[in-house]
Amino acid sequence: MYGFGVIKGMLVTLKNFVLSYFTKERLTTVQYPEERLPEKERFRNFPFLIYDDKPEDLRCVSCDICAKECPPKCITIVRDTDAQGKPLKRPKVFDIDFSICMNCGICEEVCPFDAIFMDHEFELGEYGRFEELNYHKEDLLKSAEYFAQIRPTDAALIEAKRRQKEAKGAHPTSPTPPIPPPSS
Amino acid sequence: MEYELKESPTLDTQALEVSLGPQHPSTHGVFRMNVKLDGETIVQLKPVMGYLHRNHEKLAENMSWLGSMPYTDRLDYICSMTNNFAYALAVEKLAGLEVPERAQYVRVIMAELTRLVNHTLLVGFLLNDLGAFFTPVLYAFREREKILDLFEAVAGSRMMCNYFRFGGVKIDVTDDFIPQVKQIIRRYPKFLDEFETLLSENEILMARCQKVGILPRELAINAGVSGPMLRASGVPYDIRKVDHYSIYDRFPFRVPIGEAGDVYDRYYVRILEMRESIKILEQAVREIPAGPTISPVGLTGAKSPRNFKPPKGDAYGRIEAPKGELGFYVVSDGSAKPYRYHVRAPSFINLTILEDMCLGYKVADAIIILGSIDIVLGEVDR
Amino acid sequence: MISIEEVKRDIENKFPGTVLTVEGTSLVIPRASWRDIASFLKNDPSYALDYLSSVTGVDYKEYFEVVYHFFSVAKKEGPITVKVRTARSEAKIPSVTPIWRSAEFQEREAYDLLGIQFEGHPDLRRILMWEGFQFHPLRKDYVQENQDRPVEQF
Amino acid sequence: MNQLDQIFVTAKASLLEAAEHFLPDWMVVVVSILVSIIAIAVFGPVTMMYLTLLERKLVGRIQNRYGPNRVGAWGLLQPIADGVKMLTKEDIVPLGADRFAHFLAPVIIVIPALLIFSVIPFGRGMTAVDLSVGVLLFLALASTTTIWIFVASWGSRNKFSLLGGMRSVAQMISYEIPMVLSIVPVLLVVGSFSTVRIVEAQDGWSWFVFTPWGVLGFLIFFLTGVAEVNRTPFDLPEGESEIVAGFHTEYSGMKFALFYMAEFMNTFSVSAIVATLYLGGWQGPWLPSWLWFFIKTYALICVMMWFRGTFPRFRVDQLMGFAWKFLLPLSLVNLLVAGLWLHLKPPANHLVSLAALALSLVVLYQANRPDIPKKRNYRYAEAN
Repeated sequence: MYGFGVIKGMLVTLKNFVLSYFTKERLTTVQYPEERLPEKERFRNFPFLIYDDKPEDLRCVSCDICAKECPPKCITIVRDTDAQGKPLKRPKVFDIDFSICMNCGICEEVCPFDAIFMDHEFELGEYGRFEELNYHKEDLLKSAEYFAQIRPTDAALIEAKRRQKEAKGAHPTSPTPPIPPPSS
Repeated sequence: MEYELKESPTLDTQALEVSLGPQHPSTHGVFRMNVKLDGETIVQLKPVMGYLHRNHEKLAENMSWLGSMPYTDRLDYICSMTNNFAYALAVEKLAGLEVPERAQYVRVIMAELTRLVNHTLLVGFLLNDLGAFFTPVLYAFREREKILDLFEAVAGSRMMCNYFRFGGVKIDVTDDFIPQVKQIIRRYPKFLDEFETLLSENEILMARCQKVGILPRELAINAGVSGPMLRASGVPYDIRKVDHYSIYDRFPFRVPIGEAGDVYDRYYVRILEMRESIKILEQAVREIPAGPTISPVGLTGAKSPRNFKPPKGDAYGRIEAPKGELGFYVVSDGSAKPYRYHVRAPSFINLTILEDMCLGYKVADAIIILGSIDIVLGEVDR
Repeated sequence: MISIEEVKRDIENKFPGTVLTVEGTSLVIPRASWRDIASFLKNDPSYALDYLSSVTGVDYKEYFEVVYHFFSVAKKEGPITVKVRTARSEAKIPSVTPIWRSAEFQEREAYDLLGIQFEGHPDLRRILMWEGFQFHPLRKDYVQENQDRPVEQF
Repeated sequence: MNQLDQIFVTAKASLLEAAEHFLPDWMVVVVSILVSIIAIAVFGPVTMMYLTLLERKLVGRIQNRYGPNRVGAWGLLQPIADGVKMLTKEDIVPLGADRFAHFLAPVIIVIPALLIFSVIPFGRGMTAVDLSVGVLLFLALASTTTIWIFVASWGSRNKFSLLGGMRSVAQMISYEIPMVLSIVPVLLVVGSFSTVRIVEAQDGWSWFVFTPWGVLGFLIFFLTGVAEVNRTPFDLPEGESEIVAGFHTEYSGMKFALFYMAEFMNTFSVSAIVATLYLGGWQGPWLPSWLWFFIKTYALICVMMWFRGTFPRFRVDQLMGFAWKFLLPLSLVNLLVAGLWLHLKPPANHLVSLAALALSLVVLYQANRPDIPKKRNYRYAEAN
């Protein structure tokens, strides 16, 4: 019968109209600043640098792997030197340009020292596009406790791995995790 | 196909040239159609693209093999999982990597969930092009949200998943993943029924979509049209069935085909495909084994991409992406960077016959024909 | 599924004088006879390669290579990979757009990004880059901005 | 009860009575006119503002959203915020536009929309002007909107606008005819063009919608009315997915708001006229008459919004086909049915007119059959 399909369609919208007052299933909008969705543990946004006890003790040894692997090349690392000009195993500059970063998580994946991880923080609005979004080492530092808090499962795994490594590290035979040779 | 501008003996008339796009509500992005109109009838249509071009292929030549993976997410940004899938498949072919059983199942589940996402959204957007005031789109979004939540829980991101790795997937699925997929499987048919009651038999939709934008079978094959569009023209060609890639030969699903090859067929074939996808999901969830999700050889690609150097040669990997045949042609010269990396983008090639389908129809029809092709400009322009 | 060697033998029987080579799983066809072989591959019932999936060009520094991936929808077979080579200085290849419509945009793309001229293409214009763009970005000698530049230079 | 019913009338009367003490007689007449004008001129835009809110809320719920709920409680201040935004926005006139026409169209398009309010009987004794040709005035004013839409589209010098304007003219002219024809049975039965007389004729429960010709007339008039005010599924002149925004593509700020205002006021007045002609206007038991009127009118408006939340848009040729091939013959048949109903004695008149109606519906359905889309069956490829 002509016209019947139209009426059936109207009944569907009427059903949705009525049910949107009664079921959360249909009314899926979340009133954002007041209500928030639960955070997923694996959610990744921008990277941060992790330190163990105090902010000077960065896990990062400035091996430059993440900077090389970063697809949009948003990481800049400059190795620190001591007074004699001997390179040290810590970064002097560690910049991540959040305006370029595309949250792919490859830096976290390739880091052999478990020093860089993806954050859950996403409210990062700024009024400028350039220097405001270029995060420096000091802005990126976060503690290991924070990491354990946002990602308990991963943190436990990594902690176990590190402890195992430390135990092995007591033996002089096992070297530090190998740095893959950079290819041209 | 040609359309003759009717000459009036008494009136001096002129075809009206309209540029639909690049800023137009219904071109699904920055796509432009230069249209010549006789009244409201289309006499000529020239697609213009490239506004979103970023030379994806050149970018890939400058980074490691894995480095392109997050960029494939941004090709067809609605179905990033299948884009990952096609790229991983091509590189696995090139490097001869084996994928563990569990990873295969996870891949299939992800690909089919992506198909659900894409087709639901497409139907919503098509209805928007038809002039419905966002209602179908928002119903589609409501359901898509559930699947995106799942992607976020597993891969860490809702749309830019970057989840597949050469020889497996990035990380095993979470513990509550399978129950949640089961919930979606339970929920989705109900939603589809409701969606169909709203749309499929609606006389306005039927009148608008039937006998519009007819694509004959031979032309469809010749023009390299793929995916649901090809099947709507009556060609039973599904790469999942033909190539048996991954583990698709284990799933007895059916391939719906249309007869008229018009917009309505394209719409309905997609609805039926979703129902088949749900069947695949049901079986995959039932059969998924335990085990590793990435092969130990593949781990070099994931853990230290600079050490991942596929042997010299080339490979073409293609999958049945929701939009059609998504192929990656990769050439390796034995180094850590691809020598050549080419994307055979389905929505780009499906656009080839846009003009043929639109000639002689009205402006409003051109819009829905474009909508039924299902293009995403990220993939067209690359 | 026909092996690539058989295809080679068949074509060489059909077109005496043409010399084909097999490289891996692909067939290298000389440029001069490509148009004839293409229509043979499409129309011959034993191949019926009615579906041209992908056309793309590769810059091998000494020469350009255009790679075609053929499938047969009718017989559900494929792929047959065909490569046609051309000199870099005068990059010209017969167009297959009159035989397979699907090549239309892909050949335009190859022309745009690699600068390969497809002879007999009905509408060979730039497609992705803008009109008036001078270069062909996928060529290996295309000068691009430094990828590994430090952040300060932005 | 009666007091409540006449509350607005008595308010005006007492105001005039107070004015009589210190104003000359002719001034009292002017004041009386001014009161009506001001009431309508304030009522129109306020209705429009809150109709936008109502629409957004309703469609929002249909689409499983909340709708506006940030400005004020339940978003009640949203229309005011929108108004402020519209007023402070930059007014952009395209370079090649006909500046005069571009300015004139949105200004004038509001006037007929407001004028229609003068003949609407809002309640018992609550008609601003009881014209003897009230319905005719409504028809005349409603169709002048087309001219200004076309002026706007021509003056904008934009191809999308032009297409929208042409669609609008074609659509309005086509739908005007079944619209007028669907009113004729009412006039036939009542014997007057006056809206007040028409309402009075539907005393008690004898609303015209309960007669055989009334049902059909109501449906035709309502559908053509929806088309007349460019609402979904007949919103081709501004079809945003095809021609960007149709005739108001090039308008911004307050000019755009004026178009919007005209559209919503027309929506209100068309619903009001439908309610007046077929649903008994302010007639109804228990509640005050003006409340009944608003209930009926808003119910019809809500149905229009429900349409908007559900339907896709027609195509140009289908739209025309619907008007000429279906609505026009049907409204002519309806005229005959109304004549039969009026001429014969009850109960024979109900039976005969119903039979005539059913017969003509069947004939029309059969005649339109080739154009009716069919459901399809789909098959699956064999497994391989």
